[in-house]
Amino acid sequence: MSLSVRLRHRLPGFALDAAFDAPPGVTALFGRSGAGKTTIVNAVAGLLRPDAARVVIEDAVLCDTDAGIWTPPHRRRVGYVFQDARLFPHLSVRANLTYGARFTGRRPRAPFDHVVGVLGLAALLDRSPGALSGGEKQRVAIGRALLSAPRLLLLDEPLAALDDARKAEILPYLERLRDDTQVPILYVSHSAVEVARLATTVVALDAGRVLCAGPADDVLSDPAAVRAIGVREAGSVLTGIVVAQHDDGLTEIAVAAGRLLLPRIAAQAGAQVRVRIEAQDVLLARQRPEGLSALNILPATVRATRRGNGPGVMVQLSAGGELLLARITRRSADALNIVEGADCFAVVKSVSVARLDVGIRDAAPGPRS
Amino acid sequence: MSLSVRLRHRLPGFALDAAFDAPPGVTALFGRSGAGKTTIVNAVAGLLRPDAARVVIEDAVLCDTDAGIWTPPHRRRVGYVFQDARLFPHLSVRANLTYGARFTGRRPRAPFDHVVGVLGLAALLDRSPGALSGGEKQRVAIGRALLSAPRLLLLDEPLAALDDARKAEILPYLERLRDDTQVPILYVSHSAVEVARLATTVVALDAGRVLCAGPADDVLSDPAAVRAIGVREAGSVLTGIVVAQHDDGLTEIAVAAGRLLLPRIAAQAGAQVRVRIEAQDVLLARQRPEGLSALNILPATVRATRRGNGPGVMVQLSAGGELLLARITRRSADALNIVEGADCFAVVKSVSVARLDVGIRDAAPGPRS
Amino acid sequence: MDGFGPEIWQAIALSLKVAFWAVAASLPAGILTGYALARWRFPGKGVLNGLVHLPLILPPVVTGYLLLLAFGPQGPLGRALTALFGGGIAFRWTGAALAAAIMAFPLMVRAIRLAVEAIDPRLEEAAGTLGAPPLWVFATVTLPLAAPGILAGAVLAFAKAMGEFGATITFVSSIPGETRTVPSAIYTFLQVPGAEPAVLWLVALSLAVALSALWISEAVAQRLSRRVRGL
Amino acid sequence: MDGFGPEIWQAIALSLKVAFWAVAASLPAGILTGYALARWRFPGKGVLNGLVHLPLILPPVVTGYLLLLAFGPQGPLGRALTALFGGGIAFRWTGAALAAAIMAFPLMVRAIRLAVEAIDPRLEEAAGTLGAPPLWVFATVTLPLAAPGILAGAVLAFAKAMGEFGATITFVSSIPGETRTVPSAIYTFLQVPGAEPAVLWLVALSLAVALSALWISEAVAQRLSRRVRGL
Amino acid sequence: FAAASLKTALDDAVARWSAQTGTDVRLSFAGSSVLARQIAQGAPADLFISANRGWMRYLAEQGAIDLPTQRDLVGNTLVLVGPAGAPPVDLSDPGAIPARLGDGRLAMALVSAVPAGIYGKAALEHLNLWDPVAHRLAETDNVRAALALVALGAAPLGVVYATDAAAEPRVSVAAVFPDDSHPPITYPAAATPRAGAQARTLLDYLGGAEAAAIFTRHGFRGGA
Ligand SMILES: Nc1ncnc2c1ncn2[C@@H]1O[C@H](COP(=O)(O)OP(=O)(O)OP(=O)(O)O)[C@@H](O)[C@H]1O
Ligand SMILES: Nc1ncnc2c1ncn2[C@@H]1O[C@H](COP(=O)(O)OP(=O)(O)OP(=O)(O)O)[C@@H](O)[C@H]1O
Ligand SMILES: [Mg+2]
Ligand SMILES: [Mg+2]
Repeated sequence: MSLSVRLRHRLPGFALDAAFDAPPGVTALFGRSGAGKTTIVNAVAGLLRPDAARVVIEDAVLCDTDAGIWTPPHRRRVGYVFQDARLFPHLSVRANLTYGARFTGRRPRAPFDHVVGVLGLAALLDRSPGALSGGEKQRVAIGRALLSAPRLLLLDEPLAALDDARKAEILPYLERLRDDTQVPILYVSHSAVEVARLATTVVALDAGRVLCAGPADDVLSDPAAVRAIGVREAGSVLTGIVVAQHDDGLTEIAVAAGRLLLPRIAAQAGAQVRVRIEAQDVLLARQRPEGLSALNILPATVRATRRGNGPGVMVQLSAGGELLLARITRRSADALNIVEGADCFAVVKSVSVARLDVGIRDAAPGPRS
Repeated sequence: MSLSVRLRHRLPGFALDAAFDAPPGVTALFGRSGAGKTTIVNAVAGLLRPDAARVVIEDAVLCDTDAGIWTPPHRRRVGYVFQDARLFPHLSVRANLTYGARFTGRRPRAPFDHVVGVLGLAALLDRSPGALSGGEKQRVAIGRALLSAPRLLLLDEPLAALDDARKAEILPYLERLRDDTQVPILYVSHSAVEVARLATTVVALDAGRVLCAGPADDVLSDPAAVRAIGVREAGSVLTGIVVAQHDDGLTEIAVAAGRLLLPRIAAQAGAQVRVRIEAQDVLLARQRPEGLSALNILPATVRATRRGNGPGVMVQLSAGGELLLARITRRSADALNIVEGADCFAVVKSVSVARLDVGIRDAAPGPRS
Repeated sequence: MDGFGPEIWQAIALSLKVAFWAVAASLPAGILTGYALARWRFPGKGVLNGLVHLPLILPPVVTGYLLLLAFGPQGPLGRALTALFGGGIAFRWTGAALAAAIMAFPLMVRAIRLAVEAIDPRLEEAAGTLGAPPLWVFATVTLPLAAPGILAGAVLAFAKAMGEFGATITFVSSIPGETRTVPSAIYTFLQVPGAEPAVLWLVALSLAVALSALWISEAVAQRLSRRVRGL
Repeated sequence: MDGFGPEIWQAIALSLKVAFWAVAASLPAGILTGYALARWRFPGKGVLNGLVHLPLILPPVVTGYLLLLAFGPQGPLGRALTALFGGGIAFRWTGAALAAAIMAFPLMVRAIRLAVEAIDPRLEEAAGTLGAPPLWVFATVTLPLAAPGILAGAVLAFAKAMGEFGATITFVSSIPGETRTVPSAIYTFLQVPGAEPAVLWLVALSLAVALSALWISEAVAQRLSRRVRGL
Repeated sequence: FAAASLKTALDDAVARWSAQTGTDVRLSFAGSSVLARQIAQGAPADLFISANRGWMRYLAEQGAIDLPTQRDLVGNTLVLVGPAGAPPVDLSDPGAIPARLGDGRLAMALVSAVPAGIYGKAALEHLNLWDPVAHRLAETDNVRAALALVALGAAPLGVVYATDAAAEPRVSVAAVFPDDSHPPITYPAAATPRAGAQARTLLDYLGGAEAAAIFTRHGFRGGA
C-alpha cells in the first residue's frame, strides 16, 4: 500500500504547501520544530481540513478538495499516536488499549498480549492514565494505535519521551510491523538514528515546504540533503546478508564491498540486514591500516567530495558499488590527498555500529522466497 | 549553592526511596521510563508532599517532614520546566514568559530579549499557546522558567521534543547558565549526550532507588555505572585548554595526554573546555598508526579492561593521567593483546566529537581569574 | 400540628415522583441541548438558547399559563396528546412533571453545556482516529467526561422541580394526590393566618428530602470527577 | 393599552437596576463559594452546599418570608442595618436586589463551581512554581480560565433576577418606583380582570431585555472561551 | 398596601384623589397574606386594604392597625362561570353541577386558603352542592387562575368573582351565588398606627361616594 499526500493550508503566520508520495514501508517526516510535521499528520488523519488537499491511500481517496471528497476521521482507519498522548482519562489503561478493537472489522489485528509485552505495559493495565509517567503514557498511546488495526499508522514523535533501552525494545517491533504487515507508516521524529533504521522514505520539511524527499538510503547519504537534516546525523546504509554468527559475540555480514563484523544481531544466517553507518564513524586511509582495533576495513573509491563552510569534508565513497559516506576534516583530506577517483580504505569500528542502527529484514525487499 | 535531597514516598504500585546530594552545577537524573524522575522533581518543587522528605538548598530547608517544615511551592523559587509544557492557555506567549517576572524580587534576571533570542521565540511572542507546535511549546516553557529568576532550575526532559539543531542552540545557553550564575540545575534527560555535556553530577535511578550517583566524569566513565545508563552512551570527559584556532576550521586543544584537533569551538584561546569522547568513538592501536584520516592520536596506558556478556570490551585508559574509555570488540582486544598495563595509542576522529559534545567553561572550575 | 398525616406524606411522595420524572424525562433532551449549544454551530442557535432560558426569565405564572394554552384540553398539543394516548396531561401528575421539567430545564442545560465545553475536543478526535463513529465517541468519551456536569445539572433540576410551584399550580392546579405537591401545600398554609407551624413542618420535610438528595449526589459527583481526572 | 407608559418604563428600569446589582454584588461571594466548593475540603462543606441550594428548594414565598423575618424592620439583621446605616433594606430596592441575589445564588454558584472544577490544577501548580502566591494564581490563572463559567453563572443569575418575583414581593412588597419590578407588575396585572394586554406587553418587554442580555453574553462567552482554549 | 385584585379600580380612584389633592400616593399590590405579614413585620404602610376579613383580623390582633378606622370598602359577588354562551345552571338542583362537569373539574381558588375559594366552598356547602364536587375540584393559587382554566376550556365550570367574570369575554355567568350562601365578600380597609392625616383622608375618600362610583364601574359592589 502506498500513500500520496498533496496539501496546501494557511494558518496565521504559517503556510503549508507540501506534496510527497510515500511508498510502502516507513516514511519519515523530518524537520525542525515548527516545520509543519504535525500539521501534515493531522491533515492525513482528517483532524485538520486543509484549504486544498488530496490524500490517497492505495486507491482509496481520503480527501480531495477539488472533487469534494472528504472521508471523516473515523472512517480513515489511521492509527494516530499523538505528540501529546491524549489518553482517555476516564478509562483504565486496558480500556484505552482496547478502545479501537470493536471497530476493526475483519482486518487482522495485532494480538493484545503481544503488544502489551513489547511495550512493557503488563503491570500498568489496571492503572488510570492520570497516574502514569510521561513515557508510560506514550507507550500506552502507541499500543492503543497499534491495536486499532489501522491501514495507516501515524506516529508523531512516538519515542521522544522514552529512554534508549525502551526504544531499543520498541523499534524492532515497529520494524516487524513494517515488514510483516503492509501497513504504511508516517513517522515524525527528530532522531536520525530512528529514521535511518526504520524509514524506507524520508521527507525533509522546512517552513511548511518539502526540502527533499526520496528513498531513505539516498536522502540520508546525500550530503546536500543531509545539511537540512543536521550534519551530525549524515550516514549511509549498506545492505548485506548475515553470513555467520561467531562465538565471540560478533555477527559476520557480507556486504558488496566485503565482510563486516558487527555485535551480535538476532538474525539467522541468510537474513538480509540494513546497516546504517554514520559518516562520522568512518575513517579513511590510503594504505590498509594494520594493528588497529577496528575490525572492518573496506576498500573503496572516492566518488565525490563536498566541502562545506566548516572544517569538515563529506566524502562519498563507492564501496563495492554501494554508497558509503565519510566525514573527515579538511586537514586530513588534504594530507591524505582524498580527491575524486582516489582509492582508499574505509575503517569502521565494530562497536560504532550500535544495535539501534541495525535493522533486520526477514523478507528481502522484493518477492518473498 | 548545592542541593540535598532525601525522599521516601509510596504510590500504589510504586515506592520511591532516594537520597542524593547535588553540588553546584547541573545534576542529571537518569533512568528508565517510570523510574521516578518526575516524582523526585515534583517533590523538590513542592508539588508532591512526600511521606518523608528533607530537601535543602544551600542552607534553606525547603522541607523536612521530621521537623515539620514545609515551604509552599511559590516560595521555593524553583523554575520548573514540566515534561508537559503546561503553558497558560489564556495568555499570549509573551505573557507566559513574563509571568514570573514580578516575583523575582531583587534577584538578577536573565534579560528577556536574550532568552527570547536563544530560544527562537521572537516570532511567536504574540501568539497563543494553543497554536504552537510541540517543540515551540516546550521552548516557551523553558523561557518561562528561566525568566522567573529561580534559585534552582528543574528541567524535566526539556529538549526531548526538539530537533538537534535547536538543541545545539539551547545547550550552550544552559551551559552558560550553569557557569555564569550559581543556579543549580536538576536535569532529567534520556540523552547521554545532553547529560554528559551539561552534568557535573549524575544520579542514576532505577525503580525508585538510586543506582549510583557521583561526579559526571566518574559515573559516565565507570563501566559498571554505564551499564545502568545504557552501554551505547558510555564515554569519558577530558578537560583541556584551547590553544589555538586554525584557519581550516579546527580548534587545537591541549589535554593532559597531548593535543586534540576538534571542529571549531567558539572559545578564546585559554578557555577551558570539557570534551566528551564516547567510548565507541575511540580506536586503539599498539603502534602509532600512520596515514589515517583521524587527526587525534593520544598515547595511553591500559588501566583496566572489563568484559561483559556481549562481544565488547570496555577498556579504561589513562591518557596523561586522565581517564579515557574505549569500547572495542573482544576479538580486537585479543588480537592486539590489550591487557592491563599495555601501552597503546588511542585514535579519535576529529569529527567524531560533534559540537554537541563540547562544553565550554569560561570560568575554570575553581576560583575565577 | 402533626395531625395532618396522610395528606402530607402524599404530597411528599408526589413531589418526589414529580421531581424524579421531571428530571429523568428531560435529561436526554437536556444533554442533547447542552451538547448542541456547546459544540454545534447552526442557524437558530441563539433562538434555541433564548428559548431554553425562557422559563427562567418569565414569571412562573406566565409559563404555567402558556403551558395551559398549549396542553390544555383545548390546546393544540393537549388535543394531540388526547388523540394519541386517549388522555391529556392537564390536571394529572404528568402535567406537574412537565411544568417542573420545563422550569428546571434551563438550569440543567446550563450545567451540561458548561461540562461539555470543558471537555478537550482533542480526546474526541483521538477516539475518532481509533475508528469510533461520532455517536460512539459521544457515548464513550463525551458523556462519561461530562458526567459530573450532567449530574450537577440533574441535581439542580431536581431541587428546582421539588420547589417549583407557580407554573405547576397555574397549569395543573392543586389536586390532592394528583398534583398537590409540597410547595403548593406550603402555599395553602401560608394563605391562612396562624398556620406558620404547619409551614415550618412542611418546609423542614421538603428540605430534608431535597438535601439528602443533594448530599448523595455530591458523593457520587466526587467519585465521578476523580474518575474523570484519571486518578 | 400603551397608555400606561411611565409606570412600565419605571418597572423595567427598576428591574434592570435590581438584577444588575443583585448579580454584581453577589458575584464575589458566588465566585468564592463556587471556588471553595470545587477546590477546598473543609468541615461543613456539605452544609454550605445545602445552604446555597436552599433558595432553589424552598418555595420563593418562604424564602421571602424568611428574609422578611430577618431583615424586616423588626428582624435582627434589619435592626442591625438600621443601627449601622440609618436605614434598612426592607421595602427598598436594595431589598429587592437582595431577594433576587439570594434566589439567583444557587444558579450562579453551580456554574462557577463547574467551571473551576474543569480547570486543570496543574496549571495553577505551574504558576506557583513561577513564584506566584496563591491569591495571585487565583486572580491570574484560575479566574480567567473560569471566566466563561463565571459569565454563564452571572447570566443565569441575571435572568433569574429579572424573572424573580415570589421572594421579592413577599419580602419588599410591590411599591412603584421602589420595588415594583417587571415581574411583580406582571403579577399585579394578572390579578386584575381585563389586564391581559398589559401583561402581554410586559412579558414581551422583559423578554426583550433579558434575551438581549443573553445574546450579548453569548458573544462575550464565545470570545472568552476561545481565549481560554488558547486559540 | 392593597389586595392585588383591586389594582385597576384602586389606581383609578387614587389617581382621581391625587389630582384633587396634589398628594402623591404609592400603591403596593400583592396577595393579602403577603401584605399582612409585611405590615406585621413593620412595613412602611399607611393603609391596608385586604381581600378578606381574616388577614385584617390577624393584624388587628397584633395591634398593627388602627382599629377605629377599619371599614368595609367594597364588596363583590360570587358567580359560577362556564365557557362563553354556556346555558345557566340551576343551583337548586344538586345534580346540575356534576352533570355539567362530566369528567371535567370545577375550577376554584384554594378552598382552604384563598378567599374566593373559602367563600366558594361555603356557598356550595350552604346549597348542599359541596359533596358531589369535593373530589372534582381543580384548585388554583388565585381566583384569576381558576378563571383562566375556564376561559381556556380546561375546566367546564369555575367559581369566581363577578368582577373577574365580567372582564373575561370567553366565559359567561352560569349562575350567581345568593349573597346569603356565603359570608359577605368584603374588602376591609384600615389605617395603620403610623398613618398620617393625609392617609386618613385618603381612606375617607375611598369610603366616599365618588370612589364608590369608580369601584362600581369596575364591577365591584361599591360602598358596602
Ligand atoms: N499518582 C500516581 N499513582 C500511582 N502511581 C504513580 C502515580 N504517579 C506516578 N506513578 C508511578 O510512579 C512511577 C514513577 O513515575 P515518574 O513520573 O516519576 O516516572 P519518570 O521517571 O518521570 O518516567 P518518564 O521518563 O516516563 O517520565 C511510574 O511507574 C508511575 O506509573
Ligand atoms: N492553529 C494554529 N494557528 C496558527 N499557527 C499554527 C497553528 N497550529 C500550528 N501553527 C504553526 O504552524 C507551524 C507548524 O506547526 P506543527 O505543529 O505542524 O509543527 P511541527 O513540525 O510538528 O513542530 P514540532 O516538532 O515542534 O512539533 C508552527 O509554526 C506553529 O506555530
Ligand atoms: Mg509536532
Ligand atoms: Mg517523567
